[in-house]
Amino acid sequence: MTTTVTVVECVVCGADVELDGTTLQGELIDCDDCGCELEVASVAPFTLREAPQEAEDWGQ
Amino acid sequence: MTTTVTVVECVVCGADVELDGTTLQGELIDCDDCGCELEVASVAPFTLREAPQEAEDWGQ
Amino acid sequence: MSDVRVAIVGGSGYTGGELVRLLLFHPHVQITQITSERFAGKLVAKAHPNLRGVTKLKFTSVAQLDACDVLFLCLPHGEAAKNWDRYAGLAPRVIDLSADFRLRDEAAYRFYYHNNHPRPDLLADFVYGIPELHREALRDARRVACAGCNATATILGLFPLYRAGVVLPQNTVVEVKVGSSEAGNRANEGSHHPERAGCLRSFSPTGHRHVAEINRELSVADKASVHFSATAIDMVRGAMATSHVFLNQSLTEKDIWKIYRDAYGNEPFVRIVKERDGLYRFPEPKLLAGTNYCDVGFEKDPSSDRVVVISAIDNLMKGSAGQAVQALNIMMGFEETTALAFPGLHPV
Amino acid sequence: MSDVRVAIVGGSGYTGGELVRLLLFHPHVQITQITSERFAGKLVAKAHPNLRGVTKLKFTSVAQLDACDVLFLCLPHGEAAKNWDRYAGLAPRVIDLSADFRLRDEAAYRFYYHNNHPRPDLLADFVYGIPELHREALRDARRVACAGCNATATILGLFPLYRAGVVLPQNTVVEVKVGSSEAGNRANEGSHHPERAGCLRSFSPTGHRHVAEINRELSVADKASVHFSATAIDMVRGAMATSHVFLNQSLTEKDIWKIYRDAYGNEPFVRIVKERDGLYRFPEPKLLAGTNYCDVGFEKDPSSDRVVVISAIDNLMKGSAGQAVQALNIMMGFEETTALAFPGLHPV
Amino acid sequence: MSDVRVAIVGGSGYTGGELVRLLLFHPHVQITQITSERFAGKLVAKAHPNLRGVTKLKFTSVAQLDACDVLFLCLPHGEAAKNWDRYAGLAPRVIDLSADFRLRDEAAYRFYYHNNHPRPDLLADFVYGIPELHREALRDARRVACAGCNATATILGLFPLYRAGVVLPQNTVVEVKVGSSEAGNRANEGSHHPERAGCLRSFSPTGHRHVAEINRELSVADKASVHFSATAIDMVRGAMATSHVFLNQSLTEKDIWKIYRDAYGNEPFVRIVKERDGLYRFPEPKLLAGTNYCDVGFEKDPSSDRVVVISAIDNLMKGSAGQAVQALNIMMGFEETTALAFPGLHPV
Amino acid sequence: MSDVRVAIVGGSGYTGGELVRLLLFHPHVQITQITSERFAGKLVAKAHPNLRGVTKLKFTSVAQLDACDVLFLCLPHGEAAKNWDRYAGLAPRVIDLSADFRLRDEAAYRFYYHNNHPRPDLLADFVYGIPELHREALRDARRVACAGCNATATILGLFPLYRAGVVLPQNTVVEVKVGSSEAGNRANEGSHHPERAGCLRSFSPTGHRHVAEINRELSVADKASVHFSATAIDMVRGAMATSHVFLNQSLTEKDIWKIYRDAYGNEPFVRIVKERDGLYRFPEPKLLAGTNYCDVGFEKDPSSDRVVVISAIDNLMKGSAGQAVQALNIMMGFEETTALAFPGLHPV
Ligand SMILES: NC(=O)c1ccc[n+]([C@@H]2O[C@H](COP(=O)([O-])OP(=O)(O)OC[C@H]3O[C@@H](n4cnc5c(N)ncnc54)[C@H](OP(=O)(O)O)[C@@H]3O)[C@@H](O)[C@H]2O)c1
Ligand SMILES: NC(=O)c1ccc[n+]([C@@H]2O[C@H](COP(=O)([O-])OP(=O)(O)OC[C@H]3O[C@@H](n4cnc5c(N)ncnc54)[C@H](OP(=O)(O)O)[C@@H]3O)[C@@H](O)[C@H]2O)c1
Ligand SMILES: NC(=O)c1ccc[n+]([C@@H]2O[C@H](COP(=O)([O-])OP(=O)(O)OC[C@H]3O[C@@H](n4cnc5c(N)ncnc54)[C@H](OP(=O)(O)O)[C@@H]3O)[C@@H](O)[C@H]2O)c1
Ligand SMILES: NC(=O)c1ccc[n+]([C@@H]2O[C@H](COP(=O)([O-])OP(=O)(O)OC[C@H]3O[C@@H](n4cnc5c(N)ncnc54)[C@H](OP(=O)(O)O)[C@@H]3O)[C@@H](O)[C@H]2O)c1
Ligand SMILES: [Zn+2]
Ligand SMILES: [Zn+2]
Repeated sequence: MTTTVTVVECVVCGADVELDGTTLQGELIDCDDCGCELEVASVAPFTLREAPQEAEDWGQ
Repeated sequence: MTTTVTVVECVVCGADVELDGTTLQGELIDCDDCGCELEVASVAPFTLREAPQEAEDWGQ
Repeated sequence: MSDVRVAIVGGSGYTGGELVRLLLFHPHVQITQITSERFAGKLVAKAHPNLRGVTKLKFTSVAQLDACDVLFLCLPHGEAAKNWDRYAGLAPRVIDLSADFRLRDEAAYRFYYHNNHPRPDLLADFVYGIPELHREALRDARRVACAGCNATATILGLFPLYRAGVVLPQNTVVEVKVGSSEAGNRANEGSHHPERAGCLRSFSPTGHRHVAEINRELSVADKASVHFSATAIDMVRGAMATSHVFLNQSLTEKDIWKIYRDAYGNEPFVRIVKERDGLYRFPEPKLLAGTNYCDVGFEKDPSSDRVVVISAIDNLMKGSAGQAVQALNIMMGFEETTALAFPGLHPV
Repeated sequence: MSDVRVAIVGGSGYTGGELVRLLLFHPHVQITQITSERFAGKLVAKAHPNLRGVTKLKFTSVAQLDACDVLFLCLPHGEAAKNWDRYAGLAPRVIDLSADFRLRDEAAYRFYYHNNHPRPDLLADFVYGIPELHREALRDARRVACAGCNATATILGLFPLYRAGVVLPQNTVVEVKVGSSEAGNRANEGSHHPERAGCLRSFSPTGHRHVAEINRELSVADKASVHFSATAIDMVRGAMATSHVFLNQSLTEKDIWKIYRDAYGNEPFVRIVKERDGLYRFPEPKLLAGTNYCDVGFEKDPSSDRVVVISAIDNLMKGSAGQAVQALNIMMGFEETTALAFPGLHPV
Repeated sequence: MSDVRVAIVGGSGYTGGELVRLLLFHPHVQITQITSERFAGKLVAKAHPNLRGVTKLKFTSVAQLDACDVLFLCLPHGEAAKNWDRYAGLAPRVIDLSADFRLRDEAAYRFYYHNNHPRPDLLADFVYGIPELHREALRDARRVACAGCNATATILGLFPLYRAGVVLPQNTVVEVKVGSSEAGNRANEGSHHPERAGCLRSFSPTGHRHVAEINRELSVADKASVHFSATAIDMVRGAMATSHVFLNQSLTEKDIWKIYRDAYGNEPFVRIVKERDGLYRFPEPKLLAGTNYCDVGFEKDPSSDRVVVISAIDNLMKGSAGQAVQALNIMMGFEETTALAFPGLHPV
Repeated sequence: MSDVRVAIVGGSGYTGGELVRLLLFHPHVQITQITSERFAGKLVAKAHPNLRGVTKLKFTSVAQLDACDVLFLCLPHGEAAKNWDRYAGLAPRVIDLSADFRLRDEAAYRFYYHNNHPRPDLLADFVYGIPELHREALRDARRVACAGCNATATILGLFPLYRAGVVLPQNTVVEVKVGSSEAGNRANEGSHHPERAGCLRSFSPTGHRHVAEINRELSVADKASVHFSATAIDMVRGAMATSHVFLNQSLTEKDIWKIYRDAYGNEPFVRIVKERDGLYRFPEPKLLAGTNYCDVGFEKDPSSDRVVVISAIDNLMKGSAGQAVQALNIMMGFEETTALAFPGLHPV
């Protein structure tokens, strides 16, 4: 079985993100380049948006 | 015995440097503010110049 | 003269502990209460083991606080403002070490703290706690907002040049290196030793909150706007700002010496540190641990109009508790250096 | 393919020792000789205790050097140029880790090194050793001048933005934090542990020598001129540059990502490190100890046109010995990552 | 030979991360799964930033584990025993890095771990993972219990003397100095950087749990019983034992050299480190970071019958993950040093 | 009461600098001269940058020394004895911080210092400077030999148990961990930061010179003989002894508490530090930097007759300069804690 892979651009860093037929709307996907969590906003066509993030402050 | 104190400006940092009747030409004097070694270039009138310095490299 | 009675709220924390250490040796002060919810009823030395054998005082809870002459607030961000009326009711004079009342401008607060200020009505009441800039106002102050630690180092480093009007006020780049005690005494993933040790963590390349107070204080001649970043290093105490300013006129190093000497020649706690040789040509925070000094040095770039200004403090002293005690001394008419004479150690 | 025979001059030093460590594990290299005058006749492991049980090689003196295929020079500043003819006579290929042949411009050399260059005739013969900028030239190079360690970190951090022409080329401020191994293995007052430990030493606020090579390499689109300072911290290995650049046009973080990905997407030893959360959002030199990576990250200041670029390396690896081995691999047609695969440790 | 398929349970922790680092470069191993509940679905490099660009593997949860050839367990104390049947069902060979199956004696377990052992039925099935003592048993082992890190350093330091029967077996005093990574990757008050940095914390003057395994392993000639204490220092990786043993007969240093050479002359990962001059006369853990060596040295007290034995390791390597990989190599018939060749850094 | 006039010989060194720091704040002391040959004529702050702005005193050379009331000698080993007559001629009271006059037994000196003592005639004249053991003798002393730093920590840790006669006097094992300032301010290969940083250097597993004074002082009930070793760690100030003693009778922890309380209950500078919980259950040298405390704690091994005693000091304070000032206070009849009140910092 082959699935068609669609390449979409990460909205944060512009990296290629691969989605396929099994991808669902609302699914969360990590961008491997910038590590951001992306939400599949729509599936036909595929669009991504940045997933809401909890604030975190380890910083200092 | 009182000696007359003459106040001269440090050539490096502008601090007041005190010289008196016992000061000799060629004498080396440290500026208390910037720590530089000053040479008494002349005594009448008093003038100072920066004493030649050995290069030093503790830096790193 | 009878002793001034002071209480310290948030005394189990790092700035609070430092205040206790200082005030225990203050000849005109009596500490009446020190609060901690976690340690209520326990010896103060339980939280601050350096004070073993030095004091038998115990923590109380905030709920048990009595009236006093001066109240010090050493609380996490937001707490002082939230419970202000309660605290203000306890003492005619309040010295707050938090960020709550440092700004005067609600919009700046909103921008940097991502929140509306809970008590904008109070912002005008506070004197900003850096004595070198606000000594006269501090004499009569009833409310003091101590400066941020990184802000203190940066402002004291740059103020003379900004006041003299000799720099491009919006071109300055400031890089602060800070120790781990800046973040207070609560453990978190980021403070876990195997991760935090040996680190060079760029925790705030842009957007640091202290920028608001820095820009306000440096806007003497013209509107100032600094480019700021902060990096955490493997150090517990200390903060050092390396600031790059650009002159708007031709100046020699001697000219700059004069500007700094004019500003700080009579200051008890600012030293100009700039030597040609030796190992300590410029300020070093390790020499300042436990002291109230801010050391300031500079170097003019011979091949450009840049001056690099280096300024260092102990964040828990001149950057918070020491600054607070200096403010107390000024407010109460004590000798300004009282309880702040410790000169620091070498080697260290 | 028979092994390449290499010799290392100055092998008892820090960069030399690192070269030995790497080349002992290089499958296509045979180390024929390693020099030290102090340790001549002694086991290499005497100077580099990490190599105990790993090699039985002994040091020889420079006087005993034989011909080889590639000669690495790991000598103090000035020595390579002074005895160039002797060294060049030994091998058709020479990789120099010192500063002697990095510049092409005699005047720049004179300005930064306070001396006339002893062999200006040779300056044009050397390829500058940063593969990300000069890979093609390195393939055919006979002489390589490896870059300075701070220069390497700075250039790799800034090159993509300068090449893209998106920054004001003369407004950049660079603050480098460095470890103590940068200064080599000779003890002096400044390296005495009680003084050097815990320090934040502003050893070069202005006038650092690496500025010459940085400006040369960044002058791609326009003449570049950076404002540089360097601070020594309590770290043995590692260098990190925090660079503040100012955009000449409006760019988003995504635009900047693309510029960096274009430059480094296929580079084996440059990683773009920029994360939204976690403890290691930006480059950290401690993670790079022993590795050949240069990690580069950035943050766009939302309230100005500033971009803060953070770039980190191990000064003894990507900043010298690792860079030299990468150059060797390129020159000899080996897989570029050979002997450079160690990924570094965590926690550390 | 097709690759061995291994999975790592608890792969987001410190020993698990080290295993991943090693096995990614193991030529005969394929990592099939790595678990973490916190990071399930995320890149392994998220937890172990040294592996950025080195692997694209992602964490899975324990619930998703599939069958494999060898399962490594890197779980907190108690977890392996509690869920043993689940884990044992996944692979014919299991290597456990925890303390759960190190002892064979239920009573000793109860004494040191203050609990009844949940699965005493399994205790006899495990081979203790120190190859220098149990190599033959490891060849056929199906279950391995890797030694404690402090136990590894102590046992390897003392075993030759105990086996030779030349010491008073119950008079030995052992002082271990340890780094902060020994306690794993969960932050707590004790690991908070401002408290943990610069510390010399006597966290276990008596009663350390590793004593049980140490005494068992050293009871070769006679029943051994050591006096043990452990002190935490400002170091991330590394453990060093300073052991004071008392001879029951007159021996020269040369005699003792022979005893150690007999024991370790052919060992790939134990080096006898004892030099008359230089800076590294005895073992130093900093030189061992990332390596699988245990360095052992000694000095005979000329004015008494005491011998001081110094033994050092990287707690995450020879003290856990490296030991586990060495055991794997032995079990699977691979060259014993495979994937363990990194020699460590100098300076560092 | 007019001020006591004191001079400090060897004032550019580490113990000398610490004495200057303390005595500048001593209300009954006037420092008349401070010697350094290297820095003669320069500001004292040139050698001790912590004293910038605190004193304008300058160094003189030894040749220029005038008479004074009390002379402090802070010279390298051997110098005080060699020039004794010159120094003794300057002041009726001499406090020597070196090892020259600590022993009373020529043979012990020869054994540990590998030399005949140059002035055995003087050995009986000195009072050993630990006040907790020799307070009465110090009151009338004219010559004081301050104890070695490691000796001070060890003796104060063990003395109560030895005096009480409850231990096997020849079975004790002592492990001392020390910082780099112990070796003074001269740089050498061993103090080079890249080598000394992060180290765990077993520099004296056996044969440490302080053993002679320790055994002498502990031989109260019976002839004592300790088994001693010393390890250098990455710390500047501080020494901590972990001592393992073996009881000759059955004692509970409460019994041991009583023995320590009897010995130190009224001592201003010895604290018993032993807590059940918290991060600082036992002594920690980092808390003692700059203070004159010796903190002593202990733990009884529930499964043997061993007691582990932990004792910590600042080597430059209680271990030398602070001890010297305490001796001065006793000799001169001042309040014993004068100028020694600094409580130390937390966090640090
Ligand atoms: N650390 C620095 O370098 C530094 C420098 C300048 C300014 N400051 C500012 O000073 C303030 C204190 O900082 P810190 O570092 O001392 O923090 P900290 O170590 O975290 O201490 C905070 C203290 O506040 C108490 N506390 C927390 N929540 C409270 C509440 N809701 N009500 C009453 N007490 C509460 C805590 O005590 P219990 O939990 O025991 O009750 C603790 O004593 C902060 O606003 C900080 O921004 C800090
Ligand atoms: N350290 C760094 O991070 C770094 C980074 C980039 C570039 N570099 C450059 O690399 C070069 C070496 O630096 P390093 O840190 O490795 O220095 P180092 O540790 O001081 O070592 C210098 C080596 O040169 C030998 N040597 C000294 N004088 C010599 C002479 N006249 N003839 C022959 N051999 C001589 C020394 O050996 P013996 O005394 O035993 O004979 C020693 O092996 C320098 O030019 C430095 O600028 C260093
Ligand atoms: N650190 C050392 O130096 C050292 C040396 C020798 C032996 N050991 C032993 O090795 C073991 C691991 O130590 P460590 O230092 O690696 O610990 P660690 O850093 O705390 O890691 C523990 C790991 O176990 C996972 N985990 C925790 N609870 C779990 C559960 N109930 N089910 C499944 N996974 C769980 C954690 O992952 P998530 O939370 O992400 O799921 C994490 O990956 C311990 O038994 C320790 O005693 C450690
Ligand atoms: N460091 C410690 O922790 C410690 C603790 C207890 C006891 N002690 C003992 O205290 C003594 C001093 O130790 P330190 O660590 O302070 O040493 P240091 O830092 O090396 O200082 C030695 C001082 O002696 C001066 N000096 C050297 N040779 C001299 C000579 N021939 N004549 C006159 N002055 C000379 C030096 O001054 P110039 O070179 O500038 O003239 C310097 O001021 C030693 O005997 C040491 O064993 C040290
Ligand atoms: Zn992305
Ligand atoms: Zn001057």
